[in-house]
Amino acid sequence: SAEEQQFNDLIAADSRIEPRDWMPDGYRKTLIRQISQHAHSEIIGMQPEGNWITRAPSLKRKAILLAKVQDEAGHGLYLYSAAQTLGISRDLMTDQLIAGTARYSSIFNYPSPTWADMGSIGWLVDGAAICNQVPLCRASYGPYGRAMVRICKEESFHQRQGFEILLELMNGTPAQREMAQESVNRWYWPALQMFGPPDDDSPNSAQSMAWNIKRFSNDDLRQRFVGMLVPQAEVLGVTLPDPDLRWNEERGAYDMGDIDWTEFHEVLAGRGPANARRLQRRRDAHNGGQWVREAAAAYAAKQAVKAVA
Amino acid sequence: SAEEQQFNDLIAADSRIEPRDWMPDGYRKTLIRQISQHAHSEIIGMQPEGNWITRAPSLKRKAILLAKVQDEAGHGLYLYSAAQTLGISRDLMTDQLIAGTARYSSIFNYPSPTWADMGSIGWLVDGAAICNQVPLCRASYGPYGRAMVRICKEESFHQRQGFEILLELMNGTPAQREMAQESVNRWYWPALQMFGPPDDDSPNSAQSMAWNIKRFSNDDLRQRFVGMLVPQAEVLGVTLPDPDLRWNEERGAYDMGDIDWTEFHEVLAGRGPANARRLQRRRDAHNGGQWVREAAAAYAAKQAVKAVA
Amino acid sequence: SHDIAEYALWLGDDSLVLAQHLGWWISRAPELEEDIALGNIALDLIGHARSLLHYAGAESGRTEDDLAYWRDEPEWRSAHLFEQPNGDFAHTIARQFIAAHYLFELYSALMNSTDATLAAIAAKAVKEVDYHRDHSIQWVLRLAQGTEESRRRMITGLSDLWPFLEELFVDEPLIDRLEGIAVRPSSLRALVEAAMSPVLAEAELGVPRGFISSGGGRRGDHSENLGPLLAELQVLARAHPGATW
Amino acid sequence: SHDIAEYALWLGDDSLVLAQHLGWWISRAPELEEDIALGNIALDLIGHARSLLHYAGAESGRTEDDLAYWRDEPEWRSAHLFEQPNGDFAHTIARQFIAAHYLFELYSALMNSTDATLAAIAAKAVKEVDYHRDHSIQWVLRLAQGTEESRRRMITGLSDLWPFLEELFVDEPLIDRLEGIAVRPSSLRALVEAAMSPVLAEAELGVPRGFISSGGGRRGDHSENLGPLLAELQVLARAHPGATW
Repeated sequence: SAEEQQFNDLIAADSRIEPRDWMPDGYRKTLIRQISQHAHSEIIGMQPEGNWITRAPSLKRKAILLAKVQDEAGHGLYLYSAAQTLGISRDLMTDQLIAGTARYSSIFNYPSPTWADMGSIGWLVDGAAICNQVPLCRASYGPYGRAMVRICKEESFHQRQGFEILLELMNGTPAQREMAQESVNRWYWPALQMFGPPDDDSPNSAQSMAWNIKRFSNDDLRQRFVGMLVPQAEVLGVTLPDPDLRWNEERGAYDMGDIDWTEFHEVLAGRGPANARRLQRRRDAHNGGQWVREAAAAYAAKQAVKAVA
Repeated sequence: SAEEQQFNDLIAADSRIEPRDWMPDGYRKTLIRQISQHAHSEIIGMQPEGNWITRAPSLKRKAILLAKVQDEAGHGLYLYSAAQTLGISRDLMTDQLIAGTARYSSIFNYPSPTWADMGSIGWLVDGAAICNQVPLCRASYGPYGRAMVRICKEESFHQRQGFEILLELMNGTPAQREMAQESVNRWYWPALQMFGPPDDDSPNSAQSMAWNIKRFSNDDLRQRFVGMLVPQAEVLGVTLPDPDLRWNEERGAYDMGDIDWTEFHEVLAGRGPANARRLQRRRDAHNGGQWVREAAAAYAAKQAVKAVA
Repeated sequence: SHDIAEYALWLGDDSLVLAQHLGWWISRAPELEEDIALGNIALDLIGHARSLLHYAGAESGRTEDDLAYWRDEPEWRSAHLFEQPNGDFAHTIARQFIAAHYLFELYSALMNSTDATLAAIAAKAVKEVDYHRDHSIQWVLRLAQGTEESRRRMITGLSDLWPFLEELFVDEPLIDRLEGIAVRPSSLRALVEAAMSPVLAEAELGVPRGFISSGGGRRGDHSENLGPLLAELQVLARAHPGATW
Repeated sequence: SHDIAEYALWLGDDSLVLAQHLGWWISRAPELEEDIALGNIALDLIGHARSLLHYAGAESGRTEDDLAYWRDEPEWRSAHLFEQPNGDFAHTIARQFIAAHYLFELYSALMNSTDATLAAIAAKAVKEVDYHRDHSIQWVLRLAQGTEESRRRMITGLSDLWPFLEELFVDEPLIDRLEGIAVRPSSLRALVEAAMSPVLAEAELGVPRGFISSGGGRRGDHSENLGPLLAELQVLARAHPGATW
């Protein structure tokens, strides 16, 4: 069709698709899935860090952490808005999240037992997110790409803050250094898993790349991430917990040990350490706030009637 | 009337009135007021001590404290039962408590900011309660007297535990000793107020004494209490915060400083430090448990139907 | 002076304790917009607390963190209102409604303090607190006139928090020693009441009657909520004496 | 031996953490009879914890209080089930239902331990845990078949707690080193399931499906609830190092 041709032309020219433009069903569905999943990740991702707001060890860190978790709520909002432009409602997305039928980044099913995790989440988890997201700023769907621009700016700020938390710890007491290393040990592999399965096991990637949603393969991004981490780890003085990690002169890249994909799939299937609690918290907040949202809606309706009268 | 004569004879003989016996309206009302007030005091009195169950500084103390607070719930139950024999329902008493129309001992409107308060509450508050309650074991109304016998046994155990807590503190570090003395300073005067206003300002006392409910005047009981405290305070090594307290050889009793009845009446009138929170907690527990009690009742009704069928 | 430092503690502790409560809501609010709004308010309050504790500590060579993490309960100066637990959303809003009205009038007056630091902190804070006040007013109206349930909860929340208003207007002896520097608490009563009154009228809410808490926070006598709050606030810092973060 | 001490910690920490949660209900239960019942259960559990921690510490010269108050989170050995928050009454009952069934089968088997101390502790505990089990069963039946609301809450509570059952049946390497002394967790699965099954059937409750928590408590990897719980549990003791109470 002419519409389809126009869509293909826009993609071929690496131009932006906007909400009013015609788009194939598959494109729309892929984007809805990806954007809502991303939004859910921001929202669920508030929890492991929210866990330390009340216990942050200095007022400065408390303020920074609070601001960061709040930014995540903001990211969730932008992304839900972007998804809404594709014709799905925020209520439906919320319902899917609470029902456990929607996905979010599996990394947030790990708990944050120590303060150092605030560093590791910033440095490793946000770091991986940035590697994933920077190319998405050029995603073919306009509202998504623009949301990502705004988000990426804040994420790189968050990553630097995470790095600083770890740096303070590594420059601190022996107990602080141990706390930092132990935390990096726990988050390193799950962070690598954030890029998704190896390329030869990633069936949807090709189509996403053809549509200019995805720009680089999972393994490429993972490689880029590790390349970024190694010098930073040296500055920090932490050891990345991969004995097989070494520079391969020939490939001009780091060789890595094998990722435990069994664990990845276990967590994805709902058998991680914190899956149940993450959704329970979200559900309780949502259901517990039902009466508040109803009140706000009823009040708004009454005000609208008054305005007319 | 013959019934009235019989009642008066029983009182004159210092015998017991039982639920099936005729009794004057005033007697019944006085007892309902006094017993339910006493029951409410046990229930509200769980709060200042419940405050430290999660933070008790040793497992032994945690167990003892838990058992004590639980005993208070038990006392509340006996006393509500005793009041019920006079024709008032537990539901009504609970409603009166929550609505703020029933009284309870004003002492429980003070907070318990330190662990030493677990000692002072036991030693001073339970101590004062015992002085009040031991004579009530001979109260003319049978169910009340019998409840008091059981309660007094446990109370004197609680008082000893409170004394032991303070003794450990006074034998402990300087910070512990300071904690103990500071706490005794806070609780001493409110404990003296537990015996009620001075005799010349206590209008209902005469009738209660005539009915063999009350056996000693407020001031007599207060004097007896202070007489008991002074040697115990010496053993503890704490100072009772009354510079005017001294032995009066002539009277064979201790002279005391003036009690601040203004504060007493302020707290009684709802202007103490914790009145609002005490009732709020009780109300929230009661209302929050409504669905549980409804479920239990519905289940019992269904089981009863099944048993018949 | 020591007196000014003490006064700065009063104000700083109020804000820090309130922020500590509000921080709990992040990831638990009734809607995402409220996660953000309550987070903003908490952030503002931490900002005020940091300025005030920094100023309070300067005289004795203590940092804001020395004061926040290493004082025991009797050394805290927060008023009981700020110590009250979050309760349900209506309780949190009722606490915000009273707190923000008080803080707005307080900082408005404190801008005229002869102490330049306090005046500067107040001038910055008053704008933020004005937003907090507006936020709470909007929710008081919504909840009071939304549904039957929300109205019931708003009435309960307001009457549960109202007893703690009185303490905010008590002139402790410290105030006499800070003439022109501190704001006299009793002077705020009429202003606070006058500002809340039209909102309560529009919301068709009566002024709650009944209990009045005698308070005592300024003298270190706190409600039972402060102890557990400090346990959580201070636990990590105290596990690592001398560490920086 | 060190291994036996470690095993005693597993059991002691489970009981202590659960008791700490249950203690919160005292003065907050739906009826006075439940204040007393939950208090009794908490008391029993503290008793078990004290015996077990006393035994665990003997080898290294540490007292029950050294272990309860001076271990940091990674040194705790509680399973995640016991760490889960009280939630509403149905959550507390669901946690009790699973915990008491597990503990009953555990202690029943542990009575046959070749370690005389563990066997003796188990023999005493099993009778008390039998009462806890009965208490939870009565409430599961009442809530599941009481009102519509209570049934809805019971179903939610059970499905929120069920993910934490699995961890209780994991055979950590320690177990291989304690043949005849410790109870093999995997051996309890069938017994626990068989005991719960008729209750769930009578209550017309299905076995919840969905999440399974991977746990890790026995290795010191805890849920996010443990940190704040320990902050409150330990705050006073840690403020006074070396003091006795």
